[in-house]
Amino acid sequence: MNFSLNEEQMMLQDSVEKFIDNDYDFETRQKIAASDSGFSADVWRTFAELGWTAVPFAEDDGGFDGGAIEIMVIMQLFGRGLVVEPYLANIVLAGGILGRAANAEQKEKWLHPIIAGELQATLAFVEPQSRYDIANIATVAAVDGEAWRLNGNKGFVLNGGNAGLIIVPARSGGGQTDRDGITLFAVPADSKGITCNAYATVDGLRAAEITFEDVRVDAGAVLGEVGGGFAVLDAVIDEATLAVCAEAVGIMQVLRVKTLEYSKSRVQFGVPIGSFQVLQHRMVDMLTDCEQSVSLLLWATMVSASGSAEAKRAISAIKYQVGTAGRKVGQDAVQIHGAMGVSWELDIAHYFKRLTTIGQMFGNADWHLDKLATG
Amino acid sequence: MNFSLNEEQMMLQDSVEKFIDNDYDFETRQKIAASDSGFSADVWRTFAELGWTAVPFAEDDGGFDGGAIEIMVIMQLFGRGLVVEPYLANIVLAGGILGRAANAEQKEKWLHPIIAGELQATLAFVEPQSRYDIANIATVAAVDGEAWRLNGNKGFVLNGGNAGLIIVPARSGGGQTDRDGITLFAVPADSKGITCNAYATVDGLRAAEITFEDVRVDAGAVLGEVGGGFAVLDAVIDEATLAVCAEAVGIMQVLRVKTLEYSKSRVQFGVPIGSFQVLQHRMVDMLTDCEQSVSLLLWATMVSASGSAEAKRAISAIKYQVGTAGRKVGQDAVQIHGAMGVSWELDIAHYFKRLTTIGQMFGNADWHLDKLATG
Amino acid sequence: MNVTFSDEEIAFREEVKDFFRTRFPQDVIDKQRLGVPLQRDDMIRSQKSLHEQGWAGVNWPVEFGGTGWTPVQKYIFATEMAEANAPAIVPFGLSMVGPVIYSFGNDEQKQRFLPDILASDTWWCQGYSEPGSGSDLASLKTRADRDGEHYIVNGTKTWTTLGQHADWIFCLVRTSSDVARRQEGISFLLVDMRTKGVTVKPIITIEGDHEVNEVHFEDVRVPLENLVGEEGKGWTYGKVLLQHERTNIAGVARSKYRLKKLRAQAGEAIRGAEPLALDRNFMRKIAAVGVDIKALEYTELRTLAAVASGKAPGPESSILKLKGTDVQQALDALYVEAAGYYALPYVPDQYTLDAPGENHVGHGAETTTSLKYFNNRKASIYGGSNEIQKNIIAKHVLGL
Amino acid sequence: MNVTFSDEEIAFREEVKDFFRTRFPQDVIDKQRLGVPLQRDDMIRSQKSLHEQGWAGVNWPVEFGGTGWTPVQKYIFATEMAEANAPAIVPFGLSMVGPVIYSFGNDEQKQRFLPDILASDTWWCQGYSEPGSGSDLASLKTRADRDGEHYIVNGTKTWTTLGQHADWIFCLVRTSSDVARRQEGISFLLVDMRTKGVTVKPIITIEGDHEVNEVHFEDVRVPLENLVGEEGKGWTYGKVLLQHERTNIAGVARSKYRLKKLRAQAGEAIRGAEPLALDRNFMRKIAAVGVDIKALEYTELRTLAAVASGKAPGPESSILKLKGTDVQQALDALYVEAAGYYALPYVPDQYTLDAPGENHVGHGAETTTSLKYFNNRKASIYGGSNEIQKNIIAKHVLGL
Repeated sequence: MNFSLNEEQMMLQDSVEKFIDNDYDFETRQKIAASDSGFSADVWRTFAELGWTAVPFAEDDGGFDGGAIEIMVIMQLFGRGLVVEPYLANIVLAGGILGRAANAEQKEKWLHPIIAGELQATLAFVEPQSRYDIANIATVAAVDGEAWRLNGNKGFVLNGGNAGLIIVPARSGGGQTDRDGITLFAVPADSKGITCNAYATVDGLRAAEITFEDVRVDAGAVLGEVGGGFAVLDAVIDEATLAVCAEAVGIMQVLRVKTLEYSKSRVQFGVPIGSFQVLQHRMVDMLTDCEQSVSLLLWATMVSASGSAEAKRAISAIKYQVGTAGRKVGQDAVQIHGAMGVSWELDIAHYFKRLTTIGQMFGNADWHLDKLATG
Repeated sequence: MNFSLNEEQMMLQDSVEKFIDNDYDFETRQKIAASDSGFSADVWRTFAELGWTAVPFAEDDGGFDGGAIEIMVIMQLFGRGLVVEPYLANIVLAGGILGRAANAEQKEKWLHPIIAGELQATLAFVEPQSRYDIANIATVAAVDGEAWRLNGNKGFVLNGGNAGLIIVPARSGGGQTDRDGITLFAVPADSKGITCNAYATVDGLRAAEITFEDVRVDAGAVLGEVGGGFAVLDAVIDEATLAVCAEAVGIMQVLRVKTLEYSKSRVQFGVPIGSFQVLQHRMVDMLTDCEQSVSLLLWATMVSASGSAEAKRAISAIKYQVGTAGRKVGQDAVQIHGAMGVSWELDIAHYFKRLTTIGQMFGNADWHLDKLATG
Repeated sequence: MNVTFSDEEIAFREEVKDFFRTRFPQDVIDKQRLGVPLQRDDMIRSQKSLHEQGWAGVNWPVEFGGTGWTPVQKYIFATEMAEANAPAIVPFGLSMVGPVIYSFGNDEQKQRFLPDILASDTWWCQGYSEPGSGSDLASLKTRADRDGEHYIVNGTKTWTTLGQHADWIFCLVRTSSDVARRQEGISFLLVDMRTKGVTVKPIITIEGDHEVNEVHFEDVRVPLENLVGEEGKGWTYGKVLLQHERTNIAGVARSKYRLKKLRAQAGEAIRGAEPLALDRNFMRKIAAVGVDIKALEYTELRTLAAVASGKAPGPESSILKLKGTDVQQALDALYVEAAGYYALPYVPDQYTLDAPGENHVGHGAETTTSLKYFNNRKASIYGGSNEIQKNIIAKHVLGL
Repeated sequence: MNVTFSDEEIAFREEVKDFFRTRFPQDVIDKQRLGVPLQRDDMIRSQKSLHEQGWAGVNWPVEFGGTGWTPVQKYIFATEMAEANAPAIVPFGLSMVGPVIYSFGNDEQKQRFLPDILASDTWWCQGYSEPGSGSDLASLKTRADRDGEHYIVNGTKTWTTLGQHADWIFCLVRTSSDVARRQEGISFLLVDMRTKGVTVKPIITIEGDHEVNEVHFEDVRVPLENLVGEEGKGWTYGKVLLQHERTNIAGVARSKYRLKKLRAQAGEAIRGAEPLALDRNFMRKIAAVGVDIKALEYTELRTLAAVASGKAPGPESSILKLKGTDVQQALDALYVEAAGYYALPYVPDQYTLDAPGENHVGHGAETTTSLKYFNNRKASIYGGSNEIQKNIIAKHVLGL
C-alpha cells in the first residue's frame, strides 16, 4: 500500500503543471473558449508533442501504457487550469473505445492520427431520451448488404462540431435498454446523412446534437463485436467518469484555496472577512470536503488501476462525492466571494460552472448513490 | 382565513398553560416519571376535573366537541411541560377509537369511565413486524361460536402496563397487510390468555409488549364493523400523529428558548457563548426551524379541523418536519449546552429524548416524505 | 382558526384570474413560458396593464393610488400572478423608491414622482452598493457636496440591476464625513440618469447576461430638491426600504408555482425519456422542497395576519428572506437536475416567440435551467447577504 | 501507487485475526455482541490479553514496550480489532497519560508508571474539565500549592469518564496565577486516587448510565515527584496528549465495522418484518455514510503514510476527529432508525450473558440503539467541542 507516484508519473505531473502554470492562465483560457472552435489548435499540438495524447494507449499503438493514475494526474491539473481542449472527448472517450475495440487497420486509420493530434474525434454516448443510462440506445443500425445503415439522434456529443470522427453506439439488436445488441461504429463526420447542430456549453466547452439519417457505413466501421459493444462502452464511460472526477477535485482545490486567499484580503466592516467565525468554519468544511474528495479519488484511481472488482463502486463513490461536496464547495466559494463570485470577469464563476456541469455528466450524485445503495 | 383561537379555545389554552407553569415543573415531572406507574393518579384526576379528558368527544358522549385545534392547544403545552401522563394513549388513541366506533352500550361501559378519568386504556396498533404500516396485522381474530378468540403479539403498546382496557386491531380476514379484514376489539386487560411485559421507555413514558394467547372475547367486544376497522384505525392514527407533532413543536420551542437563554448566560473565553457568530447563526436556524414548524402545524391542524382532503398530506408534512427540523433543533440544543446538555440532571436532555422518540413514532420522517413523494 | 376563503375572496380570486387571462399582455406570458428573455418594453407594458386595473400599488396606501387590499387579497393576487406565469414586478420603482417617497418625501416630491412610478412611466434603479462596499453598505464612499442649490455627486455605484433601462436612480450618498457613526452623514438622493456626468457601464454576470451595471458619477449636479427627507437620515430610509418588501423578496408564490410546474413536468415523458416521476429519489426531493414552501406560505400568511391586526411583525417575518431564497435556489438546482445533460447547452438565441425551429435544443426552456441556477446564486448575496441577514436576526430578534 | 497488502502484511492480518478468535477473552466479545454492559474486570482482562501478546502499546515506541508497527500494521490491527467486535482500549492510560510520561516524564516516573499502564495493572482517569470550564479549558481553577515536598491540591474536576474505576488520575492544575497568559502556570500532575481528600461523585448522563464523575480535591497532598516535566508547562503536555490520539478518536475502523453490521442487519427479516434492505431510502443513507467512511479511511491512511515517511501530518489529519465523530453520530442515528419502535423501550437489565429469556424486548441489542445515540451526542462535545476543533483548524491550518 503506497500513495506515491512513480518517477514517470511525477515527470508527467511536472510537465502538465508547468504548462498550466506558465502557458494557460485564465485570460488565455477565456480567449480560447470564446474562439470559433472553442479550443486552440496550437495548444492541442503542444499536448501531442508533449505526449499527453498518447498517455493511456498501449505501447504497440504508439502510446505510453498509462492508466487511471496517469489520467488522474492530467485531469486534476486540467481542472486547475480549467482547460477547454477536448482531451476527454478525443483521448478518454473516442481513444478509449478505439484502444480497446479497434483492429490494427482501424487503429492505424483513426487511433494513430488521434494520438498524433491530427484527428479530432468523439463518442456519441448520449441520446435525447437516455438520461444517464448508456444502454438506452434508440439509434438503429440496420444491415444493408455488406454495409450498415444508421438512423437516430445523438444528444450532447462533446466536441461534436469539431470532430472528424464520431464513434456511434447503435442498436443492432435487442430492446431499447438492453445491454446486448449494441454495436460500436466509427463514422466519419462528413458521411452523407449526418446533420450536426453544434453549440457552446454553459461551461465554455463545445457539444452538438447530431442526427443520423440513413447514414451508410461499411463493415470496416464496426469496432469490436457486432452486438457486443456494451462492455467496451461501459468500461470507457467508467474511465471517463473517473477522469472528470479528477478534474472536479482539481477545481475544488482551486476554489478552496482562492476563497481562502480572498477571505484574507477582502475587508468588510474594517476587518478581513476571513476573521468572521461563520466563514472560518465554512472554509474548514471546504477543506474537509476537499480532503475527503482527494481520498476517494485516490482510492477510486488505485482500485481502477489495479483492475479490482471494487472499481465500479469506487467510481460511483467519488462521482457521488464530487456531485455533493463539489456543489457545496462551489456554492460556498461563490457565496464567500459575494457579488464578485457571480461576475463573468472573475475566474471563480467559471470554475463553479464547470464543477456544476461535471455534476450533471455521466450520472449525477443521485444516480451514483443509487448504484451504491442497490449494488 | 384566520389564525386566531376562539374564546373557548383560548380559555382551554389558559387553563393548560397555568397548570403546566404552576403545577408541573421539571422536578415534579421527573418524580412522576420515576414512579411505579410512570404517571400521577392525582394529576390524571385533575385533567379529568378540568375537563381535558373530555375535550375531543361529542357532547352526547359527555364531551366538549373539540377537534384538531383543541388537541393541538393541549399537546403543544404538554410538550412544553414534558407531560408524562398518558393523554395520547387514553384520550387520543383509545378514546378516539371508542368515540368513532363504539355503540351506546360500549361507550357507557368504556368511554364514559375514560372521560371521567377512572379507566386507563390504550390502543395496541403496533406489532413486532409491522414497523409503521398499521395495516400490517398478524394478530388473528377467529370466530368461536358467538365469541372471538384472539391470538398474536402486540409491541410497544403505550400505557400498556397501566391499561384496564386494550383496544386490539386484529385480523378477521384478508392477508397480513390488507386494509380489509381488520376488526377492532375492546379487550379487558385482565382477560385470560393475556401476558403483559411492561417497561419504561427511554423518554420516561411507559409501554408494553402484550401477547394474546387464545384470548376469548364476546361479540360485544367488537367496535364497529367486523372487518371494517381500518378506516377508523387510520383516522385515529392520523389524529394521534398530529397530536404528537403539536407536542414536538412545543418541545422545539422550549429547546430553542432555553438554548438562547443559556447562550446569553454561559461564559467561555471571557464572553457569553451567545456572542460567537457560529452559535448565533445556528440559533437563527433554530428559530427558522421552529417558525416553519409552527406554520406547518397550524396548516395541518386547520385542514384537519376543516375535514379537508388535504389533511393526510398536511399531517405527513408536519410529521416529516418535526422529524427533520426537530432532530436538528434537538441536537443543536444539546450541542450548545455542551456537556450539560448530556446530563440527566438538566431538563434539556429529557426534552431532547422525547423529541427523538416522537420522531420514531407513527412513521419517521422518511416514511412520511415517501407518502408525500408518491401521493 | 380556519383556512377557507370567504365568498368575497373567492370572487376576488376569479377577478384576478380573469385579469391575467384576458387583460394582461398575453405575448409577455408566452415569452415567459417559452423562455424568451423580456425586453424593457415587455416589462413596462406588463406593469402598465396592472396600473390600468388599479393594481400597480399592491402595498401602497389608497391615498397614493394603492390597492388597500387585505392580507388575504395580497396573498391571492401574488398567487394568481405567479400561477399566470406573469413576470414579477420590477421592484425598484413600485416596491422600493415609491414607499420611501410616500413615507419620507415632501408633498412636492410625492406629486412629482409617485404618479409616474405608479404608471411605470419612469424606470428607476437602485444606487446602494459600491465597488468595495459589499455587505458593509455603510462604508459607501459616493459623495454629495453642497454647492449652492445643488449637490455635486462623485463616486461609483455598482451591481445596479437593469440600470441600463433606467430614467432615474435613487442613491445613498455621503453628505457628511464629520460624524460619530458611519451610518450618519448618509443621505437619500434622487438622480436623473440623463444628468451630465452620469455614465452606465455594463457588468456581465456569471451566466453571460447583461443584467447589472456600474454607474459612475462625475461632478453630477443634482438639485437640492431631489433630497428625500432630512440630510443625513438616508440610512434610516434605506433600511426601511429594505425591510419594507421582505415578503416580496421571499417570492413564495412564485416558488410555489415553480414547484407545481416542476412536478407536472416530472410526470411527462420529455424527449421520449421515462417520466422523472418514476424516480422516487427525485420526487422525494420535490416533496421536501414542497414542505418548505408550504411552511413558508403559512409563515408569510401569519406575518400578513399579524401586520393587518396591527401587531408588529414577529420573528416569523425575519426568516422570510432567508428561507425564501433557500427555497428558490433549491428549486433552481432541481430544475437543473431534471434537465440532465440538457442543462448544459448554451443556446440563448434559440428562444424566440416564433415556433421553435428544428434546431431547438432540449425540451422547452430546458437549456435555460443552469443559466437561471448560476444567475440566482445572487439571491443569497444581493440585498444583504444571508450571512448579514442572520447577523441582523441574531441581534434584533434574538437579542444576541 | 497501489492498494494491495504485501505478503508480510497479509500474514500479520491472519495473526491478528487468529489472536482475536482464540486468545482474546471470548466472553467479552459475546457481551459486546449481546449488548451486555462491560464491567471493570472485562476491560482489564481484555487489555491484559493484548499485553500478553505484546500489543498493548500500539503507538508506543519499542523501547517502552510498544509494538513498533508500521502504519499499515496499525491500520490492519485497528480494522481486525473492530471486526472482532472487541471493545476499544480504554484510552486514559495507554493512549493518554502513557505517551505524556514517556515523552515528558523523568526516568523514575517512566520506570514507576509505564509498566503498570502497559499491563493494565493501574486504571487511569483524566482530570481536565472543571465545572464551568467547558471548552475553555485554560480557565481551570483547581490549584496545587507547594508545601514543602508536596503540592496541596484543591478544586473539582468533572466529566471524568470511568473515574469510579480509577486508581490514578492525571490532572491539569494551576500552580501559579501570576502569569501573562492563562495557559501559563498550569502543571501536569499525577494523583493517587486513594490519597486522603479525593472523593468521587457520580454524574448520571442523558441515557441514565453512570459513566462520568465529579472528582473533588480537598487539601490533597501530592508528592512533588508526581509532577510531570516542568512546573508551568502542563498546558503544552496536555495539548500534545490531545493531538496524539487524533486517529483514535476518529474511530474509523469501528465505524466501518458498524456500517457493515448495519448493512447485514438490513438484509435480515428481523422480528418477521420485511428486510430493511428493501427500503431504498434507508439503503441510500447507509451508502452515503459508507462513502464518508471510505473517504475517512483513506484520509487516515494518507495521514499515517505521511507521518511514517517523516512528514508532519498535513491538513488531512485535522479533519479526522471532526469527520470521524460526524460519521459515528450518523451511524448512531441510522441504528435508531432501523430499530423503529424498538429503539424506545428502556430495558437495560435484560442484557445478560445468559440466553435471552422470553421477555427479551426487541431483536438482539435493538433497544440499546437510542441509548447509544443519546450517549454519543457527547462525541461532538467532549475532548474539545467540534466548534473548538474548527476554530483550531481555521487558525492553525488555514492561517485565519
